[in-house]
Amino acid sequence: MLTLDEVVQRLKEVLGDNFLEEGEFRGQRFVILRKDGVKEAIKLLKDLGFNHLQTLTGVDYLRIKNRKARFEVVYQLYSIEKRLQLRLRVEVPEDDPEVDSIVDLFPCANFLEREVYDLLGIRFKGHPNLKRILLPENWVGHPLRKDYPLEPEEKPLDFIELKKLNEELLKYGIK
Amino acid sequence: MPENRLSEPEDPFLSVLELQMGPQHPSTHGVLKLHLKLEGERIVDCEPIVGFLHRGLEKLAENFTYPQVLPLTDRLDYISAMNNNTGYCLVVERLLGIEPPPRGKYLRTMVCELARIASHLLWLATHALDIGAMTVFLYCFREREQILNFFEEICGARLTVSYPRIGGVRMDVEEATLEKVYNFLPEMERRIDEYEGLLSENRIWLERTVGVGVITAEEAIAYGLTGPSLRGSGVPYDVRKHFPYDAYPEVEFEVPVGKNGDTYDRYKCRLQEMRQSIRIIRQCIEKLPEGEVVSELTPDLDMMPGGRMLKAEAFNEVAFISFLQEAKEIFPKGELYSAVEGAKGELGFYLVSDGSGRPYRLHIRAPSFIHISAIPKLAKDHLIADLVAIIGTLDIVMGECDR
Amino acid sequence: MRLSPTYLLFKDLVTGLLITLRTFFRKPVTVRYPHEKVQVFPSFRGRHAMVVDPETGKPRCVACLKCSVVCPSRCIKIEYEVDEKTGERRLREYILEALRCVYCGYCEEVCPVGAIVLTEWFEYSGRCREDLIFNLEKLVQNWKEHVAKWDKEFYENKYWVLKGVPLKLKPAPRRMGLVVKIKGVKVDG
Amino acid sequence: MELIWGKIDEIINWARAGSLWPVTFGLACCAIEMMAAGAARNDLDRFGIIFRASPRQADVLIVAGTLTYKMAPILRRVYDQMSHPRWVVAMGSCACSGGVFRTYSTVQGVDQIVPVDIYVPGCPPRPEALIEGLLKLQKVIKEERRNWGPYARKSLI
Repeated sequence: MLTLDEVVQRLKEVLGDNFLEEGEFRGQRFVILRKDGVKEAIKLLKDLGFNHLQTLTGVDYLRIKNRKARFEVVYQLYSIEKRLQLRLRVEVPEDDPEVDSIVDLFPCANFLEREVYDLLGIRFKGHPNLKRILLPENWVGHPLRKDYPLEPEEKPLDFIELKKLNEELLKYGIK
Repeated sequence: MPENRLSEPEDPFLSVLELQMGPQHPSTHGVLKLHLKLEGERIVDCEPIVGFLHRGLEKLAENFTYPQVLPLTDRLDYISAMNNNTGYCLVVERLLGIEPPPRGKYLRTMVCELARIASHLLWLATHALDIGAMTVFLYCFREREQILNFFEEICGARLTVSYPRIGGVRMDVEEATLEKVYNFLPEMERRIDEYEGLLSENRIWLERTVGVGVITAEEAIAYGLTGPSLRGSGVPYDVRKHFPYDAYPEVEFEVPVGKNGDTYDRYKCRLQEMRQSIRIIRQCIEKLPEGEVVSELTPDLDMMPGGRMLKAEAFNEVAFISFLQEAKEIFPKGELYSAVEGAKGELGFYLVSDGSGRPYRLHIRAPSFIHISAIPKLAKDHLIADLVAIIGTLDIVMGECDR
Repeated sequence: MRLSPTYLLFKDLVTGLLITLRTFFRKPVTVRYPHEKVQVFPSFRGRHAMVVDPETGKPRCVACLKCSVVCPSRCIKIEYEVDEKTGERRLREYILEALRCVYCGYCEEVCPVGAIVLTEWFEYSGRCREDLIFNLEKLVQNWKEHVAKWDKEFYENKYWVLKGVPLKLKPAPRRMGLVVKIKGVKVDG
Repeated sequence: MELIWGKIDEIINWARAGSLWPVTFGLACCAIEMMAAGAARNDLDRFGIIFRASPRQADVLIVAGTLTYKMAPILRRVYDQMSHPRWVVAMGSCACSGGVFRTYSTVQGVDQIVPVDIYVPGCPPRPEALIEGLLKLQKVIKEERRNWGPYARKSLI
């Protein structure tokens, strides 16, 4: 029977330099990796039986002091048969926000990676269709970054056009 | 061959036709848009386009205190708001180390299961309506109204309940209401029999659902399906069993699984799940312990978000200077993931706390979002008419998908 | 399957038709609103109202701004003045944008004196936005309209004194319970 | 002359108010309550209000739910497709004013892009509240004068 300790040990052996840290918070184990080792690590974990990608997301650590990398991509993996849960946190620096895509391993990562790209601006290398998913394609900026305001002053251009059209029509009493 | 014809007209059955379905379409269950590539009626390729209901909920949550985020989670999967609330409460409880009192746990389990029944009823109603059974739509809404009436009696709202609270539930339920719910259960069981009588053997229903949208167990896991959509393929993965929360470890229930992984099996699974929910509610009411419903450690609704300035919406300049406190860590730092079995599937919350009273980052793992990414796989080589059944069988809610 | 006796004898269709036939003879569930009164349960979160003290006839609000702070949609704006001698706050204006409100009930739950309530009224659609921005006067009017239809002697909101919640979590004035006497007090409106 | 116009107005308005066909523009939570309003318990058919899926055959646009910037052009397109006369009901807080979602992607009220006749508050409103709003709309229609075409209102009065 595989235990979580063994899994983390295996990861450490295989990844070498790319393995940074391991830890636990509230009973949930996590490991922190360098971004070069993502694909290798997830491939290994998938072979070990972690077949369910619970979630994939990104975090912007702009406001937290004493951090080397600004972004972080989080992979939450679970093994349905062995009931083991492990979280991979991958550090992504601001100047080169690009991580290897894992769509070929987990097809469900397709939309999740697009979402991270859309909202945080982290690119995924090898993604088949990396474009905006939640926001319109002509949107400027990445809203979940901490330096993006909650309510920006400027509105999208096509919306301003619609608003003008509506006001003009109402002026002539056309409903 | 006459000379004046320049070229043969293209065979319409060989050329690929592109079709935009939605976002304003009656059978896409909200504002889902599908970019279809068709060969005649057959779907060659399909690309779902989502985001028409993206409201910036995750960004908004970063600007709210922990209790204030709770009403936002109602608007995720608005059909079973109780499950969303519970999921959010659980993640904050785990962060703060609060344990709800037993009565609170049981009440939460009870309302969650009621919400699950309501959600499955709505799913059955719309799914049947899409396929062509109008009667089931009317019948399902009849029972759903009764459940919503219970919600209204318990907490004063029908859909967006905000009833669970960090560390328990908001208030106690009257004895009379509990009795009403208890008396409703046998009736509900009879009604489920009725739906099965109308649909399970109906030849039209069978022809529209059996063998449509088949997905094997391995593929279903790889595509991230959870909840009844996964269990229809025969994988008994249920968050209530794998990561037990609230009163679920103390009640008995089974996880129904299907065999073939087609639309009909998922339909069967959901109906069985409704019966199991009734079983859970019955046990909850029978075993309901006495006592308080919310933990003493729960944060106040008007808690200070420590460290950051809070702007009271007042005209006066003097408004609450006392709110501006020094940066202070009132909560533990860290990040954690916790999931509940929502009506649609695994509803996960990934919370990053920086020690202040607001979530630093709240990511919601929405089952609908991931289910939609599996539509191209399910819909391939089916007809357009079957696409309606496939969208219906995944039970998607756009509010949750786009957040 | 197509040659099975149940298929040939239309058993599946007959079962379904029998179920619909049975429902045909049941009592209809349709509530004939607006001719029939709809049963709205107590503490339904509907139209907002400002509770008026029956003795003094003044709004109960003490301008503590708790509701304004706790409101997730930030729809409450309060204007007040401070009495220079006593330091007491006096309410000048209370603006509630009902169109922004999400009816979560947080305001009535945190209010220490039970001033703002969500009443059981739900029929108040308007023709323009201004119809649904309630100021103090309108909120008091809402309360009077609500009280005029109230048939019990006391008004008590479920959210004022939450049942089953530990004493520690309740604000001090509400530990004893809050009720408003209605009957026997002259109500105009 | 005024009397005849008045009579004609009355007949036309009576006919219009008696058969309001709303197009279902369900966006979010309110769409569920809109469906509930059309279902067994609060039967909307009693008032001659029958949901149509196509905007070409509809008179009323019920905007039920949050409108985002991505969806706004589509709402306008659906509205433009409707034939005259047409009315708009904004249902729920999000449609009326953006509600709790004061964010980068939410339109703060549909009245910025289409003219709204009735605002139904609530989050979401009860089905009865929607019915009340629609009944109020019927009253509004009955009060209309010389609304016979898209440009009639300006040219005749």
